[in-house]
Amino acid sequence: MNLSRRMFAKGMLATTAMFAFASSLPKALLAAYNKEAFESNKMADAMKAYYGTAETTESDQIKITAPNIAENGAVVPISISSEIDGAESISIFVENNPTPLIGSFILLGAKQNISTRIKMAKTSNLYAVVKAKGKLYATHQEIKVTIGGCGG
Amino acid sequence: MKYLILTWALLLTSAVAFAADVNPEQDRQAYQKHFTEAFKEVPLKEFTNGVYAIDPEGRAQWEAIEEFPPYEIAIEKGETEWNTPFANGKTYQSCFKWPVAEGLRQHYPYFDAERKMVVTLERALNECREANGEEAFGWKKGKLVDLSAYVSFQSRGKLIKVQIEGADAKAAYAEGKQFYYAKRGQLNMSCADCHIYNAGNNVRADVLSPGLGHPSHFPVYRSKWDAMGSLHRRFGGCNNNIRAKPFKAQGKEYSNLEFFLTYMSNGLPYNGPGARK
Amino acid sequence: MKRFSLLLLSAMVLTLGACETKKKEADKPMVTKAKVGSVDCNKETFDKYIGEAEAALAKARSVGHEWVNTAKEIDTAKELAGQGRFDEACKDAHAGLLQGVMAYRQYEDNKNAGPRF
Amino acid sequence: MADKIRIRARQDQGVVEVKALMEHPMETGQRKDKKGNKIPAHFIQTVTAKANGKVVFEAYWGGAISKNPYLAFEYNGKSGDQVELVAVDNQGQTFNGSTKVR
Repeated sequence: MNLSRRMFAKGMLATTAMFAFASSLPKALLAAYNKEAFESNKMADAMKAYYGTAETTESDQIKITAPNIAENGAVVPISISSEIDGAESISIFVENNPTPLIGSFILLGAKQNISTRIKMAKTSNLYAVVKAKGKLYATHQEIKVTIGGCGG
Repeated sequence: MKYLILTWALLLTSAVAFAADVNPEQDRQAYQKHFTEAFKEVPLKEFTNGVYAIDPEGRAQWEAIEEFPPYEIAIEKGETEWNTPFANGKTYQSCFKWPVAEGLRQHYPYFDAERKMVVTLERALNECREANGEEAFGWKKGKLVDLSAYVSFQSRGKLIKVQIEGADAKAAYAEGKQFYYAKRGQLNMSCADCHIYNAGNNVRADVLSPGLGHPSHFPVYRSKWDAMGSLHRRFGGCNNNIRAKPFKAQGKEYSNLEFFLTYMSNGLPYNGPGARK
Repeated sequence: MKRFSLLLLSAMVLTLGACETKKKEADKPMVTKAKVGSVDCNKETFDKYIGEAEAALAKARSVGHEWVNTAKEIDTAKELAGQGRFDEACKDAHAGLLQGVMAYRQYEDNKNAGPRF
Repeated sequence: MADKIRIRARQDQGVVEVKALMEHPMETGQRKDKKGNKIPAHFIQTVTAKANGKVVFEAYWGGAISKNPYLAFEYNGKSGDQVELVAVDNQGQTFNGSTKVR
């Protein structure tokens, strides 16, 4: 009895802590996860769901650092950097993935330089889209995903 | 009884006669010479990076992963395990005469003359558990491999220096060597076919890695596995690739193979754990 | 001997490049199947084949040269025989037998394997 | 609670580079297990980064970020800044980690 009460109290504490933590997160963030965009099966649909438009301007001020041939489609290291004035976010789309929107990175004071590792189902164009002052800028690179031999 | 003694005597003489032909040091020099000549631009030490010593496209991706490699999670978990006492209050350290901070990996594999068998680091760790009344962990992945990752990390930079002394050790080495060069499986290929004679060539999109340095960086986080795995797990994968039935991890075959293969890389530094595609 | 190397060679050609991703294809040793054509098969002949196949596999296994699919081939053969599908069962038993024999030959050919550089 | 996020942060000429590694399966919900059953989706959806309590970076993710996610970003800051990361996955689990900028 004593034990279970202690456990209960502990559980309560943890829950309270979590709530306190969650409420300290910016409201905007919790509201902003765009399920529709992340679940869209076509890149244009995902873009429309996310930005309200799929129209982008090609820009050479965005740089993608990614392999031409991925060693393993499950772990493709990529970096995106850009020098577009007033950039608010950088988003990554992989055209041939089942759900093309991979992730969106919101630069709330952060610099235009992010890195992560992504999954790619097959050979595809990877698009980096930068939103700045209400406009969308994009560049892309093809990444080949091949069937491995024996690997590593 | 008489027969038994006779058989033993015969076996012993044949083992000795066999061992007389075994010259590991000569083998090692020839082996290393082959790779340094085949890949003139690659410094000897670089071979510990496997395929990334010779494949620039793969190397760039590997370096990006090394920025914050997933095996760090394994090292951390292994450290916690290492520092957690057994039920009897003793620790892993009590089983080893060398402090872990100075590295243990460089003392393995070794030939235990009394038991007439190759003892790998993973075996020593599990035997330590059993000696202290704990159950052994699985050999190929999970907790034992985390532990091995932590221990191996402490040995980074220490040189590989496998020793082969006595007829029995030489026999184990010779068996490992024969295994390495023997063709197996439905594809009729040997370890050497891929990792010596075709190192640097492609199997589909994969560049075959040079055999020199292979055992230096295990255990590895392999993207294909999405997890950590031991050297013997990888051996099993290779055998399966050539459609040969894999042997048991830590069995005689793979232990002797590890003994031979590690000896071939004597003089190179340990750099495990590693990250591979 | 010549026939064996020929078989082995064609087995290699067929399965090469199927390193691991195309498991399904590699699971079926096309060569051996193609080779076996029409065998008059019934319970009696099947029992003979499967016995030989198991012996060949045991022999290959005893020297550490078991191939990855042989045991599966034999199991499938038994399953098919259990369903009375003897024609197919015999083909699989034959495939198992051939693999076991080739695997042992492989062992013999590689007893003294060593470097060539 | 739950597993922590491992973070490294170092400053060079006024720019802090933050690198993080999170332990997470990142299941897309599209994979099947050996028995052919779908493995339920389980992936981090949001990551929030704060420097000295102020949000400097956010990320929204789908299931196509690799297992054990890696994330690196930069912001204008200084040594000694307290960097804190919070990740929340689609099952409502929260992960966090923090470090002092070197």
